[in-house]
Amino acid sequence: MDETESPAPNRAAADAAPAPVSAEALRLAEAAIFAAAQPVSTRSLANLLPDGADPEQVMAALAATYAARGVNLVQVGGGWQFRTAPDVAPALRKIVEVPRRLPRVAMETLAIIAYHQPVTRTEIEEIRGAALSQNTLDLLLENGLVTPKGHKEAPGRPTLWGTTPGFLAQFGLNDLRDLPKREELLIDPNVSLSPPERPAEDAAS
Amino acid sequence: MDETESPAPNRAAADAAPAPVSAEALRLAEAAIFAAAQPVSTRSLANLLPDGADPEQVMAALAATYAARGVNLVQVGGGWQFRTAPDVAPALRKIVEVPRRLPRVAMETLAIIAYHQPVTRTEIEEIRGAALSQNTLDLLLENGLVTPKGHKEAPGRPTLWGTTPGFLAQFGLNDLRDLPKREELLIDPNVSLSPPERPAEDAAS
Amino acid sequence: MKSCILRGIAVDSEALVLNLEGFEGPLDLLLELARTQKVDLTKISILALVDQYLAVIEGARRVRLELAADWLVMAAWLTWLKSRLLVPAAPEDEDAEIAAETLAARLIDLQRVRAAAIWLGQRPLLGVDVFARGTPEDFTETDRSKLRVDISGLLSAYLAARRRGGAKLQYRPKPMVYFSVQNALERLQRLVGSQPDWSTLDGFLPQGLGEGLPRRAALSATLVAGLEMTKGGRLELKQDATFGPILVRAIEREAAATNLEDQDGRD
Repeated sequence: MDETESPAPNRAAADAAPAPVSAEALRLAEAAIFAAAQPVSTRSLANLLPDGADPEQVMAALAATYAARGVNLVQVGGGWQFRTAPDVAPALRKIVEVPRRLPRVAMETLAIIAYHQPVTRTEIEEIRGAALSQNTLDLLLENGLVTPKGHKEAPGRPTLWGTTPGFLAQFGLNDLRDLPKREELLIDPNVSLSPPERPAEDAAS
Repeated sequence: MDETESPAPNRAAADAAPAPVSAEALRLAEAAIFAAAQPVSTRSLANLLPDGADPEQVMAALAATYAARGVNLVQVGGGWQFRTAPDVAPALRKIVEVPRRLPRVAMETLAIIAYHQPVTRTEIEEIRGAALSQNTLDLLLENGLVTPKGHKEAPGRPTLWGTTPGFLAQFGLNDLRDLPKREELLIDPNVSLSPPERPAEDAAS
Repeated sequence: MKSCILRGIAVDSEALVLNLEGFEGPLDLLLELARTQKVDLTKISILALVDQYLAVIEGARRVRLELAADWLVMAAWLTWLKSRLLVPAAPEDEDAEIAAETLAARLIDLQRVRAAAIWLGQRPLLGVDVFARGTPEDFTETDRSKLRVDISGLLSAYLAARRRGGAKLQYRPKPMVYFSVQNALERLQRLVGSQPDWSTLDGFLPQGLGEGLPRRAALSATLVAGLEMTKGGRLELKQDATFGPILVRAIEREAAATNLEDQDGRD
């Protein structure tokens, strides 16, 4: 690395004394760092550069060239790498919306709440004929589709659930009455239109 | 892809003067193309650039900036991409692992697909007068150069094959129309058509 | 590749015979032979080409080289073509002319394919002659906060839920929730202190049971609970007549304690 001070005798083009970095060395270093999949160490650069070129000087010159550009030369992980200039990065940020579907269980639960609100968790389970997991309820809550609507005056005072204004917005409804009536929907005579009979416990209250 | 060919006439030519390209526009375009894994289309750039910046002018200015550098701005696969200058490749090959070149059979098959697409396997075999081996097809598929393009409405509904955008990018073509016309291809028997061992290196040096 | 090496050297039938397997098939060989005529491919002599090909095949047979069928098929076809081209003014003459032109056209096509492949091969190849950025940066962010739901999905989910709920009700008797012994114990413990004198067990049943199974179940549960508490020395139970009303009375605390000792002695 000291050789730059005293012009190397084997160098073809004996440059001027202050040894400005040669365009050729700059081009090689630039291309190597650009193409490499990893940060390029100064030692690797030394192997690549023409004899007599000081990697430190080359990198300093290259970093200066890129200092004001949209891409900067930075030292990371023991080597050199090009990185997008920090102030430009936000402009390149692209947000891709990938909307999620609700799982079937959540959709069914939501539909039952929409049609039967205010409704207790036990009632939802009876209508669906299956247990309702806390996860499903949490999912609907997190997405702002349902909300507690007080308590049922029954033993244990279970929470009553109903839909939110967010539910209407999500489904493009002005009003809950915009939903088709249950009677219009359930045309299969085998499907009972009223919620199943309450068990004795509820009936007792 | 066409818009790159001719300056779009429908652009509001508010700025009558050749409006010097702003440093900000240059930095943005530079960073966007640098960051992208694939060529960036002029349309994407137009969305990114500040209002009033002409993508054509910005790209021309940026290409000029990089013309003599170790990394050049080129138009490939219908978009813009930075690539290392061809003359630094021999040095870079010392540090970057280089894949094997495609064998002659694969190159000829690729050429047939490029010129005759969409084309069936049988048609390829007829033109070459030899069976197409599974290896050759696998090789082209693995390299992402060809892809199925539906089926031919003929008995057996054979698969039709065509080239991919990766084919254009791989061979530095902007468009399939960049391929020489069939009539222009040499059929002079005195010119040896045996592929030279390292054609690109010869061309570069 | 053998064919590549071969392609550079002057054609010698003997050499070709030995290197036949270096060719990609009869058409490949024909093109190589045509090139030896050193004329534009559009002007090649088909007759000379046929002779060259047949000579190579003959040579191959002489050295007893196993030949694939397509080489022989081509040889047979070329023999036919030659005979037709040689017979002047035969009716099939035109067919042969067309066949010869087709053959020449196929050779030109193949030559163009070669030229195209070479042209492609001379392009600066990405990853070999030019390199793209080794570390692309991805500024894409995925926003999965939005929901993709619609009314029809909501309605079909509702129908599915109701259908399933309905189906369960049809096949399974309604689950009856009876007043349990546990319930009866809690109720009895809570209420029995408020009645200092004998009172009927029925009086401790919960309200609104109606008649029938739920009531009988509640009565048995309460009786079992009463027996349990009697055993624990907290209650006294008596029935004056068979099927008569069952009477229940709380035992005072001190008495309860003595009773408990007696009970332990009995057990």
